[in-house]
Amino acid sequence: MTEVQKVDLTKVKPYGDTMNDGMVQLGFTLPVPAGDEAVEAARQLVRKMGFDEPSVVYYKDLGIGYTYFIVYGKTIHTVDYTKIEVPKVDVDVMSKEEVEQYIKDNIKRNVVVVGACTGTDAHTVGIDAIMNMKGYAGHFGLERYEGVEAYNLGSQVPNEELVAKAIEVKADAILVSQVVTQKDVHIPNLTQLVELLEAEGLRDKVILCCGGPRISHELAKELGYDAGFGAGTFAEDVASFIVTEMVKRGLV
Amino acid sequence: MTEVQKVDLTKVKPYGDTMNDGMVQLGFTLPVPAGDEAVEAARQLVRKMGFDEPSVVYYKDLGIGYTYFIVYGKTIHTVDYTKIEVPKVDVDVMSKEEVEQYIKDNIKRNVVVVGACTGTDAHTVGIDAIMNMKGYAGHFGLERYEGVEAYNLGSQVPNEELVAKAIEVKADAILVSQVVTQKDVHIPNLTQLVELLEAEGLRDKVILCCGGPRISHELAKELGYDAGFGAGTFAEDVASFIVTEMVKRGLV
Amino acid sequence: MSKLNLDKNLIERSRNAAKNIADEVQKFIDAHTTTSTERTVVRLLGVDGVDEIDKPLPNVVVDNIKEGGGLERGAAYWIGNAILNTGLTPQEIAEKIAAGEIDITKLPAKDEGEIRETVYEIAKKTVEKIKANREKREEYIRTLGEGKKPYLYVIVATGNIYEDIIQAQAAARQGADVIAVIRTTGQSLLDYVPYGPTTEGFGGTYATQENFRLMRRALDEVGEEIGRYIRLTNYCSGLCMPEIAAMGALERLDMMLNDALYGILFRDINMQRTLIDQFFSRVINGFAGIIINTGEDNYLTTDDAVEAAHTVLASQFINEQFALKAGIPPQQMGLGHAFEMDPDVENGFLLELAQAQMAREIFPDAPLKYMPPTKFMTGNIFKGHVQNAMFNMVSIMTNQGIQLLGMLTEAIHTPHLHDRYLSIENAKYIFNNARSLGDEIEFKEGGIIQTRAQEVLRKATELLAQIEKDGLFKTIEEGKFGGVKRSRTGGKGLDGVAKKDSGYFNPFIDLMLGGDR
Amino acid sequence: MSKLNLDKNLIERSRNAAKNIADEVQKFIDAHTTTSTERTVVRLLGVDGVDEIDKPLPNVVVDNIKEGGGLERGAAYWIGNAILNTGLTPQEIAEKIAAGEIDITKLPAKDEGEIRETVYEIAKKTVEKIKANREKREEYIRTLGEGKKPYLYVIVATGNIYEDIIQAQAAARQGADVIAVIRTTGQSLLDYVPYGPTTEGFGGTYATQENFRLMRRALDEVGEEIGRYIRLTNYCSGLCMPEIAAMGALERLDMMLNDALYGILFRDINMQRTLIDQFFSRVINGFAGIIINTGEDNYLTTDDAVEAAHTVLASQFINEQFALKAGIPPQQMGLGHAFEMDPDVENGFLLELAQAQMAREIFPDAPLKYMPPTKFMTGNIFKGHVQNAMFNMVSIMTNQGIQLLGMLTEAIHTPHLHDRYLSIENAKYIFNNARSLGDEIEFKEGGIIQTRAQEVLRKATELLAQIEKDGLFKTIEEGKFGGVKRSRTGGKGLDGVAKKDSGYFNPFIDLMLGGDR
Ligand code: B12
Ligand code: B12
Ligand SMILES: Cc1ncc(COP(=O)(O)O)c(C=O)c1O
Ligand SMILES: Cc1ncc(COP(=O)(O)O)c(C=O)c1O
Repeated sequence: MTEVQKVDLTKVKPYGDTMNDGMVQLGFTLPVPAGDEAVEAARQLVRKMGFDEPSVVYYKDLGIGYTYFIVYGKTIHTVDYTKIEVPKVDVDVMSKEEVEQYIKDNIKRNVVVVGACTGTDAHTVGIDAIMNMKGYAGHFGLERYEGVEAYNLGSQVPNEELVAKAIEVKADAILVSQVVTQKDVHIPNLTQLVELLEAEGLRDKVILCCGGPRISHELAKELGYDAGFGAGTFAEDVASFIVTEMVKRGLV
Repeated sequence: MTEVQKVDLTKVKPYGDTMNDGMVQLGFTLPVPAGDEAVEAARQLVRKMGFDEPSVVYYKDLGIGYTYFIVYGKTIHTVDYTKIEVPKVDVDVMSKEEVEQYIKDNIKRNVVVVGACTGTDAHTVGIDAIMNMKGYAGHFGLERYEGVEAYNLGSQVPNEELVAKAIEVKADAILVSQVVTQKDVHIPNLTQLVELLEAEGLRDKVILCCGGPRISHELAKELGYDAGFGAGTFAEDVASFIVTEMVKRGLV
Repeated sequence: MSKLNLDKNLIERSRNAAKNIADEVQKFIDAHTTTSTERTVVRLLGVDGVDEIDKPLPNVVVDNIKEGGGLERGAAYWIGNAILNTGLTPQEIAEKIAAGEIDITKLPAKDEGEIRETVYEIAKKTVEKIKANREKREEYIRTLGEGKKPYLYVIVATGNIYEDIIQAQAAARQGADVIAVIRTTGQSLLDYVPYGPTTEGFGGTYATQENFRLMRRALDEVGEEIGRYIRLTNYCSGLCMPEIAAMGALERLDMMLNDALYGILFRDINMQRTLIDQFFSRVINGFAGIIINTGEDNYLTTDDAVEAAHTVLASQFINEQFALKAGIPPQQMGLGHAFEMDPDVENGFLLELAQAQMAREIFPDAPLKYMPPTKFMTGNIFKGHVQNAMFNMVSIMTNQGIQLLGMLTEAIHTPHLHDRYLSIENAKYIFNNARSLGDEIEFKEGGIIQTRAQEVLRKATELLAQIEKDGLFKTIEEGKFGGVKRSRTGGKGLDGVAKKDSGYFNPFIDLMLGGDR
Repeated sequence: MSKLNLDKNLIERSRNAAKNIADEVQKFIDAHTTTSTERTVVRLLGVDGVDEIDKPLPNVVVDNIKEGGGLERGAAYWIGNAILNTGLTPQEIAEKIAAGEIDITKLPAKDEGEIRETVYEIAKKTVEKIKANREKREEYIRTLGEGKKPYLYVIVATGNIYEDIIQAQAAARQGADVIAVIRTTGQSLLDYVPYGPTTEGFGGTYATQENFRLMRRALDEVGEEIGRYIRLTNYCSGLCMPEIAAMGALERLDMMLNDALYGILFRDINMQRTLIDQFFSRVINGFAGIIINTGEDNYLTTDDAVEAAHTVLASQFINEQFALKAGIPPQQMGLGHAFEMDPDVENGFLLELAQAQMAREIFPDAPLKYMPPTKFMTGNIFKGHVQNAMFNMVSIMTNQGIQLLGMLTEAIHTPHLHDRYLSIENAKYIFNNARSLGDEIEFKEGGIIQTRAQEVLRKATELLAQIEKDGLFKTIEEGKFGGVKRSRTGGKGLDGVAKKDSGYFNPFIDLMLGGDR
């Protein structure tokens, strides 16, 4: 009697109620009118994605000759989980107190941090969570760290203004928050900041981080940042990175 | 100034908020523990399906080292809608009165129909909707049709019993309902009925239909049925098919 | 205090009528036994296992008795007699019957008094064991604690008990309080209970004693880990009502779907057979501290939830009386009802609220089993998730006891791992976020809600009065429940019914109903 | 009749305090004008279009006035004077200014009485046109009918007006009653209004008069088709409050997001500037029969919804007074509030219910604008859909007026076509299925719900008393709303503020506030 199939981590497949059944739920709209042909179009599309037994369990005309579909199918694809390597911010996260001690021991002066929500973005709650006294979910923000001098410029700050401020206060680190990502509006904005810093000859002299709910470390690196922080970040995550990176790069 | 892109029906793609953005929502579980590697596994899997910019918008540990994901991505696949042909039950659906008249005019005797929910399946609501007096959603069932002699054998009827009854009453048509499709339990059951009828030399002498929420005409044909009826079928759909098919095949 | 202004008089009249209806049927029950009832006795006397063609030994024994024309006297008598003749244990006797070495009705008849004494001796041990299980459950609840009501009840149904275990443990960690292992399609029509651990079922997993044991162990394990006793449910409707009840009692299940009417209407099981079986199954459930779940909710899958609401209530009244007769206290009566109205009904939510509150007030001590929307669920999983949310709202607003969680994929497949997670999350959110809403709101005097509840009660009272006149059998023949007609002699299992003779005895009914509970 | 047992005294005290607060600010407002206010006058006198570098002509005119040091006297004066000097229309004058052919403040000064007369003549025509729009709306509603309250309000936000139209028509067919075209990020900080139809925006579409016109036409079309008047909403907070109000009045918009406090707190717009602008914008909205939507809901995105509930109420009281001063009747006050508590709060649903009911009772005639959960929405679209369902429940239980539908993908992207469909379906289901629930339930005397509402009212009264003492400016400086601090001279747009001189006049305020409405 077979009990249950074990996971083969080199060939991981979605699981519905049986190992490797490959079950996936999909939802999408096609710009074709509801009907049998639309259903078939949905099934063909899903087959092209590598699904067996595509089953359109629901469809609905959306009022303009477009049709919404809910589909289940069994994917043929697998992933080799054993080969996965995720670029991660490479730092042991310290507590607030540990960061403070680390600054005392290794930097021996105030660390200056400038942050802002840049471009047209007005979502300050994220950067406030990292920088303001109050912090977020019980984790104090950088303003409250001994040995950190934090300037939060707020919302809709032009990159130029941010760089000017960084120069003015001799910032060790710059923190940028980007929440609006519709039509990738954050990409040119983030890129322009790097270019500005390079033009000013500043890029190597600061630790440059960005964050936001759709920001990954991977993306940040691609765009020329030192690190990127996503949803659920706390001040200590970025503080730990800044101080260890400063020491690593001899920016103390 | 471009207004909006028009649909290219030869290359239909999913629509989120812009023509051809390819946006699709997916939900699935992978048998790997929640964490950055799991998220990356999900993204890789979805990439293999042909999605650009896969974005894991939610994931959750399910308590046993498996992780549930909600993902959005932009598919690269398209479908040629102009080439789609769907096999359909080939009949002009008549109203109850028209069917009755058709029988009078063309068959000139009672049409005998035997139906059942077969195998281990006990979901009679569907077959009752088609056969019983009361019908479904305001559409009377076959029992109420003048010129139709309807026998509804109810639930969990073995194929053998159904065939025996069909022989006994000299059925013109056999209607089978299959609602439970878990692990494809309906396939062998439907197949066995065809084999039984062939063994009895009856297959050509009856109109054989099946139905149920997961039955398509396509599947029915594959399994050797004359027609298949899915969700939302009414008695007149199947009645129209039976009577025209009887005439077409000279079974009057 | 009634929020609905229900007429106490009508409630009392209904209850009385139901009592008379049950009394009438009980007379019939008391005069009869069935093959499954006797197989249960055999099991409880210690017989288990299968013969070489996988036929369960309890079936082997009772078939042997039946062939010998001895069913009327009851298996307890024949086993007692065989023990006195052979000095063997019941299990050894069963094995010898299987081997063709004993023909149990052909052994010389011993003294009846001695037979009883011998059998009671063995029976008492089993009864003690079941009692110990009950105490074990109570201790677990005392030490581990349990979830708040309404209990979050989910099903697993992979077909493979080991896969079920994984899914059950996941559900418990996610917050489920009760796990039901749905049976494979068709098991309720089997006239025997399969044996051993099983890994293949369709839309469900075989109910076997070994599967019960495996799942019980897994749930105890996870319950200890998360610090909450996890209840286990299975199904003892069908052709083996009392046998599965016995297995459940022995393996410390906590709830059992248990309803003769369900079997009659939805499985076409013969009404005589299953009503007799039901009695013994309920005696066992009652004694074992198992909460029964009745099946009135099903009526609304074949009948209309607005029009047929009173049939649910009437049936609950009858089920209550049948339960009382079998020694089941109100605290173990998980009377069934359901949220099954067409979501397009204007103010349907108010009607559901009215009915749920009505059930709550009429059966104040029963941990009502509240069933989710199923019939009007569609492939639209998003809308379905909201329908389930509304169902959860009604439940928390009316203090239901057992919440069978709706699954967003109800119209599609038996639950996937994450379907269950999403449903548990849905219920946990709403139950917590609206925890005290039921205590906070009152209903307008003479409003839609009160009027609806009063109307349903009135109609139920009328229906019960009619049934009191016609008798339960005739009522079912007329299709008054669930819109399904069944004849008194039709359906499966009538051949397993026998009239008791004067020497008949069943030690377990005495032991479990009487004396020390 | 109050379900909440609210203290009438406290309500009255709050209202009085708010009136005093508004009176104080109004004194300041009455003494000042702004560039945007004057651009609005220019627009209403018939100037439209852009110059060759795409600068809107109203900006060209007012910049020319400002450079000439004439802002203090108001654009109406200068245009009137220019007409008398040149015999040209305001549009022709504007074009000549753009071409550098006229320097408007340098023309010889004509008789003030004549100037006024000339300008009033033109102004009256515009005012008539706006009145005709109001009547057209009323006629549509009379003939086509409109959706039941709460209105189903959804946003479109593709960035492309033509794509928006497709989505808006789809939404209307699915059941939406109100379509809001969200503005592109950043538009509220532009000190001009872009011109013409636009197809590129981020997270929203530019508010332009042509876009208004296109969408209005599309909604009239679909409204006639489906037999229901579809309301159109846009945004006139920001640096161009009155200009956009004017555009909306001219193109028959039906609702306008309109709140100086929102601009101050969430867009860092200078408080002096935007409070002055708000006055004129509200006069226009009021006269045009446009329902304003205020922005208190936003406070709960930066502050805690349980702790800061009273700040919402206090701000509503103030907004009510500002609206009354601008001639907006209660029926056009879509005061904002929101369902923004952490879904994990035990009995949070009860608190939300309390607050929604409280707002309903305190502002009985206002079509409250109720905002959905946003802050605690996550990528879990299934849970999100249920959060939205609970929000819909509260709304139907408390008779809200305008239901801004929550989107299950709130934490992910601006709505996809089917997201909107699913949300409309969610609301339609619940509003229909629980239609009369609000009339049916009462709240327990002294229970959680009543106590909560009373507490929030008490705190709001206290806060208003404090503001009455400190003044609104200081209160904002202290961060009492939304937890955001803004200084009196900080933020954008202060340079557009000017003190009126004694010759200042604005014909539209007289015409719209006084006389024939
Ligand atoms: C609150 C809110 C607002 C408030 C903002 C108030 C304020 N002062 O911040 C108001 C109401 C003003 C607003 C307005 C708009 N919003 Co808004 N808003 C939200 C909402 C509901 C919550 C965002 C939030 O506060 N999250 C909580 C914080 C704590 O999380 P966080 O930002 O992710 O930050 C954490 C991490 O990401 C990280 N982090 C973030 N930044 C940084 C930086 C660094 C250096 C580091 C280390 C870490 C870090 O750490 C933080 C703590 O863990 C979201 C929807 C949602 N539920 O997510 C929409 C949302 C973000 N908004 C959206 C939009 C489109 C708008 C508007 C543009 C709509 C419009 N056209 O009018 C406007 C305009 C705003 C503008 N110009 O930017 C969209 C964005 C879509 C997209 N993907 O691009 C969203 C997703 C809603 C939606 N579905 O449409 N919004
Ligand atoms: C009602 C119901 C029941 C009732 C059935 C009562 C009865 N007498 O029929 C009860 C409660 C008894 C029941 C039990 C079970 N059910 Co059930 N049940 C449902 C439910 C809620 C509705 C089905 C229904 O009545 N639909 C309404 C009818 C009118 O629609 P229909 O069947 O599709 O029929 C229409 C068309 O398909 C077509 N049609 C159907 N047959 C035919 C035949 C012909 C010839 C033609 C022309 C047309 C036709 O015409 C009809 C009218 O338009 C569905 C979930 C759902 N919402 O769909 C689950 C569902 C079908 N049940 C399911 C299961 C698993 C079971 C059980 C096996 C669970 C268990 N292990 O105990 C049991 C056992 C039943 C058994 N042995 O078969 C699963 C099936 C999963 C799958 N895909 O395989 C479902 C989907 C629920 C789930 N998610 O788990 N069930
Ligand atoms: C009372 C009762 N028993 C049993 C069942 C399960 O069906 P089966 O007996 O076919 O396993 C149900 C169905 O939900 C039920 O309500
Ligand atoms: C009152 C008010 N005005 C305007 C807006 C829109 O923002 P923006 O002015 O940036 O377009 C909002 C946001 O929801 C609001 O509440």
